[in-house]
Amino acid sequence: MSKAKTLLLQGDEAVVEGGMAAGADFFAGYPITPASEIAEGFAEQLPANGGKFIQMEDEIAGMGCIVGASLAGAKAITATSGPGFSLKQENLGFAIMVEAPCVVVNVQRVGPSTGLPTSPSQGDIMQAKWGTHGDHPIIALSPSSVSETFDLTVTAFNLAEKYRIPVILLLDEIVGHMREKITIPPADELEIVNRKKPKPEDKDNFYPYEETEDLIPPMPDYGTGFKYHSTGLFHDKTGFPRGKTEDAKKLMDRLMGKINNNLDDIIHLEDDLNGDEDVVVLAYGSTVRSAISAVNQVREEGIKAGWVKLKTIWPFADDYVRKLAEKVDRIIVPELNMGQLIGEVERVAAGKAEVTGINRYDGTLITPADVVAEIKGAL
Amino acid sequence: MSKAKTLLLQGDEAVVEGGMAAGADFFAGYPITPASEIAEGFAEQLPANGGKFIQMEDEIAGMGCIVGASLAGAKAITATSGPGFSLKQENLGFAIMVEAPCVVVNVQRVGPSTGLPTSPSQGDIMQAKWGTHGDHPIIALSPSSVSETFDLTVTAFNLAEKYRIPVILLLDEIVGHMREKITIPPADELEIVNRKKPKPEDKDNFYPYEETEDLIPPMPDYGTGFKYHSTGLFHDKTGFPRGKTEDAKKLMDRLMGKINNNLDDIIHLEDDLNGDEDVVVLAYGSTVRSAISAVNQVREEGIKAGWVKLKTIWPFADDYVRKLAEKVDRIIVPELNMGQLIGEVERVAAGKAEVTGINRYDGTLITPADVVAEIKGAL
Amino acid sequence: MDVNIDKYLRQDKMPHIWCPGCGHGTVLGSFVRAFDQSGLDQEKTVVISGIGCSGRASGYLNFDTLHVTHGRALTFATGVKMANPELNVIVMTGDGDGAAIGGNHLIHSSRRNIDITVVLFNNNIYGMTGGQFSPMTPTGDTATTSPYGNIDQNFDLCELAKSSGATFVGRGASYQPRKMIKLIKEGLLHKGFAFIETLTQCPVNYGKRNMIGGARDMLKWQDEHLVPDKKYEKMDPEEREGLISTGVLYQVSKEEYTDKYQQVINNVMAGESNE
Amino acid sequence: MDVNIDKYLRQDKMPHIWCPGCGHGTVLGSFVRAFDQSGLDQEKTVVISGIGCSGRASGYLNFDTLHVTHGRALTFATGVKMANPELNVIVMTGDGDGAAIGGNHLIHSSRRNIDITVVLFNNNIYGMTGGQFSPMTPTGDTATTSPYGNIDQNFDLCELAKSSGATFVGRGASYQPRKMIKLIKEGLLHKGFAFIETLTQCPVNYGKRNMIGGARDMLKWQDEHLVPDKKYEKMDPEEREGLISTGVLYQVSKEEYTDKYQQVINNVMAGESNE
Amino acid sequence: MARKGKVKIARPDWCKVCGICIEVCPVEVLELGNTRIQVAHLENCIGCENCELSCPDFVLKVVEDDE
Amino acid sequence: MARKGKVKIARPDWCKVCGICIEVCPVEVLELGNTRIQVAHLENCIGCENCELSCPDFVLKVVEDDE
Amino acid sequence: MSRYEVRLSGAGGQGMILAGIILAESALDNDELNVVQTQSYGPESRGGASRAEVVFSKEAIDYPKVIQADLLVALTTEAFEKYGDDIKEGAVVIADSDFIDADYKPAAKVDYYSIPIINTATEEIGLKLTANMVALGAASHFIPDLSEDEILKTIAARVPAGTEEKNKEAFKAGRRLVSEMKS
Amino acid sequence: MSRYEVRLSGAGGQGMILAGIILAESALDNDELNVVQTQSYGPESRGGASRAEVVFSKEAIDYPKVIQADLLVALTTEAFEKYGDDIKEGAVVIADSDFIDADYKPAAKVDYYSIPIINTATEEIGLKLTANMVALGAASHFIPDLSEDEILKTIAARVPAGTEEKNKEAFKAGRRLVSEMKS
Ligand SMILES: Cc1ncc(C[n+]2csc(CCOP(=O)(O)OP(=O)(O)O)c2C)c(N)n1
Ligand SMILES: Cc1ncc(C[n+]2csc(CCOP(=O)(O)OP(=O)(O)O)c2C)c(N)n1
Ligand code: SF4
Ligand code: SF4
Ligand code: SF4
Ligand code: SF4
Ligand code: SF4
Ligand code: SF4
Ligand SMILES: [Mg+2]
Ligand SMILES: [Mg+2]
Repeated sequence: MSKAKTLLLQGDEAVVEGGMAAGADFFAGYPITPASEIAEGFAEQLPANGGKFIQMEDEIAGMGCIVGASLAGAKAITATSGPGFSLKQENLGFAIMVEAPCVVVNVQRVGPSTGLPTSPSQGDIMQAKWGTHGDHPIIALSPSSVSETFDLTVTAFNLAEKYRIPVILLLDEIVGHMREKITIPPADELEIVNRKKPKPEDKDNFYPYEETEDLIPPMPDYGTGFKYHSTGLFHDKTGFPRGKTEDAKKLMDRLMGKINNNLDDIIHLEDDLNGDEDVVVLAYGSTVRSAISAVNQVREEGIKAGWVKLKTIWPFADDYVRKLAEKVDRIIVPELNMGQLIGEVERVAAGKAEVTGINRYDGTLITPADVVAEIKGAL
Repeated sequence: MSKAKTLLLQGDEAVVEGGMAAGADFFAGYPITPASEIAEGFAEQLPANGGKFIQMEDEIAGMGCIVGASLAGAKAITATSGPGFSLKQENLGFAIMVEAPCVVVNVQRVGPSTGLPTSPSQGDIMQAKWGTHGDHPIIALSPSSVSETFDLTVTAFNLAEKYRIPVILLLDEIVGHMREKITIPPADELEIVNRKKPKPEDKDNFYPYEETEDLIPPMPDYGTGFKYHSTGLFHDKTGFPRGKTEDAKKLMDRLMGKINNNLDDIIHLEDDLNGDEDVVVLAYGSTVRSAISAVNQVREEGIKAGWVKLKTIWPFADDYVRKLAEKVDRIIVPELNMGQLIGEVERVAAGKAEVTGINRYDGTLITPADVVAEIKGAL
Repeated sequence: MDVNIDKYLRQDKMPHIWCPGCGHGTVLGSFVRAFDQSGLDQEKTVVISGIGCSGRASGYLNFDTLHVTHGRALTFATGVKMANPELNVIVMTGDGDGAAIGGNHLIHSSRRNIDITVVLFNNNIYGMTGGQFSPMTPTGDTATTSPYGNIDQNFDLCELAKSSGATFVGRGASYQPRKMIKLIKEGLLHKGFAFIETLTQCPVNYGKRNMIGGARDMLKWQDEHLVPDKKYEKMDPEEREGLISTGVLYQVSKEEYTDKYQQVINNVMAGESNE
Repeated sequence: MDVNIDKYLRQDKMPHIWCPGCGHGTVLGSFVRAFDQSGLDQEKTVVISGIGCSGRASGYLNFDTLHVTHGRALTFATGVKMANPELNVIVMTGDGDGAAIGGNHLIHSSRRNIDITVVLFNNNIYGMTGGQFSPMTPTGDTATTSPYGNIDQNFDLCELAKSSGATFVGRGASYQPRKMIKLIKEGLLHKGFAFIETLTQCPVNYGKRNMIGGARDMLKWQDEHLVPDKKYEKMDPEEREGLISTGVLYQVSKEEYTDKYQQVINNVMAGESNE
Repeated sequence: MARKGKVKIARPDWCKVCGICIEVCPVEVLELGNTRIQVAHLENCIGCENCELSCPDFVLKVVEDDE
Repeated sequence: MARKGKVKIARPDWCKVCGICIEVCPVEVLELGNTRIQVAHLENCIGCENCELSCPDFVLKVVEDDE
Repeated sequence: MSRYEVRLSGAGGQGMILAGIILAESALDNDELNVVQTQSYGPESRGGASRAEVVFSKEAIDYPKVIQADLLVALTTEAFEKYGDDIKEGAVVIADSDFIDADYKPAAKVDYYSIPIINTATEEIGLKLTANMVALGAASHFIPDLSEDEILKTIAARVPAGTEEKNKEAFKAGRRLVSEMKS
Repeated sequence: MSRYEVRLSGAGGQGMILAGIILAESALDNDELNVVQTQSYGPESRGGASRAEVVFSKEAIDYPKVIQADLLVALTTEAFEKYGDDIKEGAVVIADSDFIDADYKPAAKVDYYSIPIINTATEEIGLKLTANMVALGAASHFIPDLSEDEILKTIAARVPAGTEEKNKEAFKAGRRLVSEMKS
């Protein structure tokens, strides 16, 4: 894998390629449309590279399994769609608590419930942040093309390892199933991050959940002699619950802080703005493609429009959007749902820019024409 | 039960009393602190009144079971706390899809994960809306006292039956476990709503998911000869999937519409405002109590303050809060979490009023003094 | 056969979506014939199914029908039965739906001996999602998620149900529709938890991938491997190797769950009024 | 006993939080003694537990330990074992944790025959949450959620594990610590899925409510009801009524899951390099 | 269980030409057409109902001779 | 499995006075105090270790006479 | 009386929560008096410090917990240390004389009663489990607007059948311990 | 070429998605040409109408689906009815002459080819399953910037081992069907 190779791949397959490139050596999961191809790809590729694949009895088990593997030292990933993502929520919260790096892919189909299993949606955007009970940090990324899927899968692993947190990769069915040409860079051109591990000599004075300066405690593999404890209960630096109020606050502040102190590193977005925009289309996932197309179209007609592509959905790009709202008149948020991330945009815009949505929730796509119409609609 | 009776009850026990008063005849669930008393209460009271209690193998099963019971004609309820609430999410979405009236109680403890099982929290507020995948309507209520718990349990059943939707009752551990005097009104003084049923003669021309004028199709009990189909897939009025785009949109619009067309009936809140407030404390659940206490205190000092108590959390009181924001300088949102519902307040306030939070997420309460300090802090 | 199966089928939903040669249709046919013979009241019957090709069965059946989440049919069924014990409650599930994600509900429903009849369509594969291996895929077979051969052992579901407390356990096969009809009928009439595994062929996602071939070949395979339960019982372990027994494998009579609960209600209510 | 059990206990976490007379401590003691005798490497051992009083066990044990969500210990354990088959992986669970909410993982882990040793603390009740009935609460007993007597049948967990594919199945009891030590030791040394049910008393939430009494009375009860497996096997069904057998109930040798997977890896990688 | 009667293609449109009926027929009666099953040798039919009970698609029915 | 030795209250602080050790002791050695177990008749002890292995709280230990 | 705050504390299993419930329930038929009872305990519902709180008021009770206790009862040193300082100036503090060091120097000026609660239960009543009722008896002295009879009636209704007399006896003994000191 | 949109439609199981994939993959080594392939199908992945879409462009392809087809292939009436109108003016439409009524009146002015696709596969090639390759061959005529050789190479790589020749033959037969009509 030391030479670039060009392939025609589906987004789901690009997750597999990205995972393998990032050093994934463990997959556990349960099949579900439209994410099954990810499991199938790993089932084939992992053992061929000395890694492990296991199909579990359900999604709950798949999530538990990758957290166990992660603690044992693996770079672990699972993939599912809405119904399975709902089932994973409890163990996802556990992973956040014990700070187990891992990647959870959700190839979104139309919900709620069984919904439209083979149609695209961006309906689980808010669930990615709020699906598990209690406050908690989360990182969620969403690609808009097959090669971005590869890239963001690598990024997902890197962020997971760096910040000791599960990272959610939100594809939509379109990105998951569409085929595009993708050039996979040679292994040595990729930046791969691995979790920080404690030194063997630190064994005697080791606190697995210590408040280190960067708030991210080093993480030993099981079986390397650290003999430490992890729990879903609130705990202090030793990993054990003491039942003290201060511990709870300290833990939550650290868990949030390790993410919030590094927003620049975590929030990835792209934009095409000239600085004089009247209207900006802010989109993510496959919808970005129509946004770009529409903006290019209206610009030719002299309309001052621009686009923003969010690659990181959570944490939300508060600062960026706040500044954007101060500069432009209107922000359009096209979404394949009834209006989810638009709530965040409205919150942050705080009345400084008008915010309108374009929404489809019937399994069909938002077209460039839809976006053009909305751009022109209020001019 | 034809005379009022006064008791000293816990909030959890008031759920049982409220449920029995509302006509609940089925409970299925799985024990969990701090909600187990609800199961225990129903285990005792239901068979004594000809109803049924069943302890299932887990929370997923508990949720499935009450939906089945509901479709068979029962007024069904389940109760859990954070970890169990996470597990129920998939079947909760199903209940929304097949429009099965039922009540889901979540006595919130501190999360994420196992967290602090015996300490109070309001950490599952956003999860109540976004926990299951896909867009969907939901109703969530949250009481601040034991007698309000009784009342809102009755309301929860009534709304569930009226709108054919699962209603979530969000207690916090304080409300769930605190004991207060409560006077239970005589049965004939309570307004009890029962689901609309089709007439036997409608059998031949029956569409179980018809778009009736009120958007709420009548619901037959199983075994009464209607022989109809329900599914978690998108479906048309016949209950069957046709795989058509129009059907998906129509279904979603109806599901949302039946709630959004009736916000006045669904949104319950109380306030104490003189109309000249500089600052208003907007709270829900046990936190309301400190808000009231604090407002009373500062008013004595001549500060123009008021309070709002949300009893309905979802759908959020957009209109009310929007108007409020136009009138006051500042809205304070105290929450036993890291700031959840405040996001909605900010979104709706849209910069028209300053919005600040008071947040505790360590299992301790927000005191009146905390609220007083925040009120005075920015004067 | 002298039955009006049309009565039990939703004609307007036919032909069904199952692939050519899929055994699920044969099981469905056996079910409606068995139901007719059982004499049970169609209007007092609820059929509940999970997600999968097999899960589509409920949609074709002219009863009150419920097509629920993957693996959870038994939980909904338990609610229906508890809420109204007069109803006949039938669960249709797959080997993935019922034995993978739904395994826990299977053993607990068995344990409770609640009066539900389960028809599990065992095609040894996840059909609907395109051929991933299931807990019933034989060791060594290939599936989309076991490209190098499945290393999992598979369950003996009938044993599992029995050891969990089911009071009626049987196995049928699409190659033996007559026997299957009789079996399902007995299961329907059994008071208590009745578990019926039916062997059915998925030519598309199992047979072809595993060199057994198409539907006809898969039926031949059944012909070569099925043994009546009576005969099976008399064989020694070596002889049994690779063979599968069909028929009623186990039946005992034990008090049923909703009956027991009614007893509790009666006692408590009597007790109360005595106070 | 000539073992330094201190080495395996986190001294600073003691005394443990279990109630006076709780049998969980005796099981924990038997485990550490068994572990010592097994000769396994403490540093290469991971203990994983779920939620419940029994789930607290991992916190007292001086290994890599993981205290997970309710009922899911086996799923995490499977991940640990798969990721690093060199580790000894032990699951500590309760009758609620392991047999109610966690029942599916128990049967599927058994089915896979993955090399994990399960110690299930069966106190016939949900201890930690205050005494709701569990799938192991005998029919008729009262619990906070069965105030009028439990109508559920209970599982024979050893049968369940066996019929799901476990290759080592045994039952121990807090009244027989010596036997339990031996049993756990054998389970630890068994290659494959080892399921060990241990009978332990919960005087607070089970014994007192069901008129058995306190810890001492509950041990007397065990004394009256336990029978060695060898003896039990020779009894006829009527004699067995009400009695419980302890000891190694079942053991066979079958290829283990992670070994099989390693074989797949070896084959595939060899195949690849041959290309 | 056979009774007096012969096979009839009761619902030709539902046939998916899987050939199962042919497989289970003890005599030579049925043949596969391009889009549906065909009765080639009705005279051979002994009315055993194997095909009716095995057809996954409810296509075949054994009917009284005089039906 | 008994060996030369007698019971010792190795960790008196951990005792929860549950009485299990008394239940399993074949002879009369131990007695319950108010907050912890007490050795009342050490002379009776045969060093059988029943109490050590049964005590849920790791309180007791049979030690060599000369320890 | 605008607000009277009582905190009963001890180790898990000592029954202080039941004492709190009984105290609160005693106000049930007292139409003038509002009451809110809360508690806190660890996950294990045994061991560790546990406390019950009861707030009385003739007005509506908003904040449900004790802000600064008017009356604190402590049965263990741990409980005493945890809650001993969180009291009003002039509060009543009742501590078990046998289990809590006598050299306690409260931060605020308090009315301090060191009495043998547990020993009274064990020796005088002969049932250690009634220590909570001894404590309740002692506390009852100080609670405004609540009569001894109201409490005794509630005790009879709430304690396990068969133990009513013992518990009432314990209550009276506790009450006596204080009256003797006061007199 | 700014954007050339192809839609291949038929019943589930007729292999039109594979045809789409092959078409898209044929552009893999063509550095000038971007390509995006999508599909849609029902939950059962068989029966019903199914379609594959391939968009080619020398520029970046934003919107991934066909907006208005430049080229439509339809094997069944159902597919034809569903997609027949959603085409550009002057688009190429290829329909199976044996399965689709000839009296089709397209809304826009189209270049209409009614050819015996399935029958060619069954009769000429002797393998019904190769109808998708016949269709692809016919379609290949019209796609700018993509050579017959590139497609043939991809067919060989993508179809099941052992069937390469039959499939290539089918492709060529399809291509011939059109050339014959054009000439
Ligand atoms: C929670 C959840 N997980 C996964 C799926 C995807 N899924 C649908 S059907 C199925 C398997 C069906 O297999 P089986 O039960 O054997 O039925 P068959 O199709 O073989 O008849 C799966 C995994 C789902 N719909 N929901
Ligand atoms: C998802 C979830 N459901 C329920 C609970 C509550 N809960 C904690 S422990 C427990 C039962 C424990 O019983 P068992 O496993 O028998 O352990 P024991 O306490 O008896 O040792 C329950 C229901 C939980 N923590 N998480
Ligand atoms: S995929 Fe298999 S199980 Fe599903 S319908 Fe087709 S043949 Fe039947
Ligand atoms: S509640 Fe029961 S199981 Fe839990 S520690 Fe106490 S005695 Fe043991
Ligand atoms: S079995 Fe039925 S569907 Fe199959 S070929 Fe025969 S008639 Fe047609
Ligand atoms: S009835 Fe019997 S003999 Fe006649 S066609 Fe059918 S299978 Fe053949
Ligand atoms: S068994 Fe242990 S804890 Fe119990 S009384 Fe004896 S020494 Fe104390
Ligand atoms: S060692 Fe044996 S004899 Fe000695 S005290 Fe312990 S149980 Fe009794
Ligand atoms: Mg299957
Ligand atoms: Mg237990």
